[in-house]
Amino acid sequence: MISSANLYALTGSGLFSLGLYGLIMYAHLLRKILAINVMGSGIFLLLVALAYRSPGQPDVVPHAMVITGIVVAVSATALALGLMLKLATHSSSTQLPDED
Amino acid sequence: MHTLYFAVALFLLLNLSIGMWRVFRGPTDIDRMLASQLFGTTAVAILLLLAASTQTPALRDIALVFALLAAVTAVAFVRRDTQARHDHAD
Amino acid sequence: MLIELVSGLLILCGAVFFAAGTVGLLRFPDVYTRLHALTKADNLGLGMIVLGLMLQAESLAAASKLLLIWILVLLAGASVAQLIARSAFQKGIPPWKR
Amino acid sequence: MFFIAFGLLMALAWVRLQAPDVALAEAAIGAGLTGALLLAALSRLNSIEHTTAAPAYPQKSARALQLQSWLAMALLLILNAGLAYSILSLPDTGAGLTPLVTMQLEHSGVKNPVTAVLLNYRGYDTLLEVFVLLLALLSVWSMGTSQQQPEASPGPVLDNLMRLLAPVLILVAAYLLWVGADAPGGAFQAGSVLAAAGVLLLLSGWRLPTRLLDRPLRIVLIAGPAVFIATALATLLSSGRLLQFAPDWAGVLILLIETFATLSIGVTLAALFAGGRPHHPPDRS
Repeated sequence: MISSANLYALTGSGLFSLGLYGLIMYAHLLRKILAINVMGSGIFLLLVALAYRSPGQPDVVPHAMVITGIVVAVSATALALGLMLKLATHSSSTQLPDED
Repeated sequence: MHTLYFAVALFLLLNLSIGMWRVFRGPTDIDRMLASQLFGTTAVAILLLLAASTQTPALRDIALVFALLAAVTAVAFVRRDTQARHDHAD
Repeated sequence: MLIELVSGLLILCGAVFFAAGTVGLLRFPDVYTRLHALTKADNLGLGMIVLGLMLQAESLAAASKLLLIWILVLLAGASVAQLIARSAFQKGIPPWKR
Repeated sequence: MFFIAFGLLMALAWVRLQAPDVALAEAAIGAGLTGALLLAALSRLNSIEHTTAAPAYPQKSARALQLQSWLAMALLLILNAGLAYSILSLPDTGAGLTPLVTMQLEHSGVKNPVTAVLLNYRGYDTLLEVFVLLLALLSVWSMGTSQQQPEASPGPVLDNLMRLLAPVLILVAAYLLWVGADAPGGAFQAGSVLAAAGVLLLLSGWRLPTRLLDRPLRIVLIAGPAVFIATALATLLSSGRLLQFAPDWAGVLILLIETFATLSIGVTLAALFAGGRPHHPPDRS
């Protein structure tokens, strides 16, 4: 009924939701950055799992996309961490102020 | 033979999920780091077993990268501590 | 046939060491003893599995790559274990006493 | 606190083993670089928090927080149910582009289909991505210089480990680059392993000699994108299409691009880890 590819795909969507929950609920920016990473992993897993369904060899185009995605994700993470540190030095806080 | 490889790989995977408990519990960061070191080694073993069982030698390269990168993370962890202490001393 | 038997046995022994390492990680009382349990899994567990797989490897190159991985893990594991223990000790985590 | 997610990332890497190329990239980045990046950020954050007192934000009441959490969970469950439904209602087998890729593989100059897609069929994607990396580094650099922390001495054990591991890492990076033509590997994987070597060196207190900091570093950083663009222009002039390789030349050109891209990716990622523009000698007063 549920093939293994679908199981991985469902795990991917679960991870995505988990990451989104973390992104919404945690105030600490480091945790938010982590949550975005988890969301990204979920999407990658979903893509690769869907590529796995094609007959014979898995589809390689999504694989290539995911590889570029991983590298972009790590550079974005580095940038986000840099911004967070800058915020922390200037406002000595690791949270974004609430909008009123 | 291939079934044995697969079974052992599965067993190691089970091992790993039990080890998650230590990551969860702590009590210190060092304990968590230890657990993830064990994960790294276990992952290497699993990859090597899978490489033999599914006959995909490329997995050995991944195991190689894993073995090297686990050390880099551990060094990052240890240096973090020494640096933080250094800042305190100032 | 004999080679298959030996390699199977080695792999099973390796798995036992990994299990022992995990049990030690869960049951031992402090960082240092857990570290001790861990390195056994690193060195012997992986070592035995690598040996077992080497006996079955399809070529000399594959076998030497396996050996290389093991040696790297040994060296890195030993250094990292020392570094972690030193950092724990300097942090002031006392060794467990009965 | 975040080691839970960190261990999860590691586990993910080999859950995906149906895709050895992806697993390789994830092993290098997920297991090594991201962890090191987060740890470094945490350490800098700690030293900032020790020097200044954090302003108090009005705390929400526990009750409001709980309500918010339930609401978020409910909404996400609905979202997830929708996602699950759409996944399960997809046809069991998708045709995908595999037949197309394999059909053209002999003209692509490489034997590994993933490398063929990355560098030949969709080369412009990869070209732009190399620029994304450069852009990230420029943004980080524009936020100021890296703090020159007084380094604690690495000690004999770490020093030896670094001396042993860094050359091996560089060697493995070269191997991955070479093997990328017909087995899993390639510029991104090799670049991240190279970056790991750089991170290890930085962690052990090694610094680039100051005379290399300025122009030589920048030249290496842009070498990859520059060679890529030069090849793209050359193909544009010779065949009229951007990055349209002639089959005879494809293998050589791809290796050329990948070599320089590996160097640039590795150095860019390591520089991202260092965080902040390097100090110029006159700035130090």
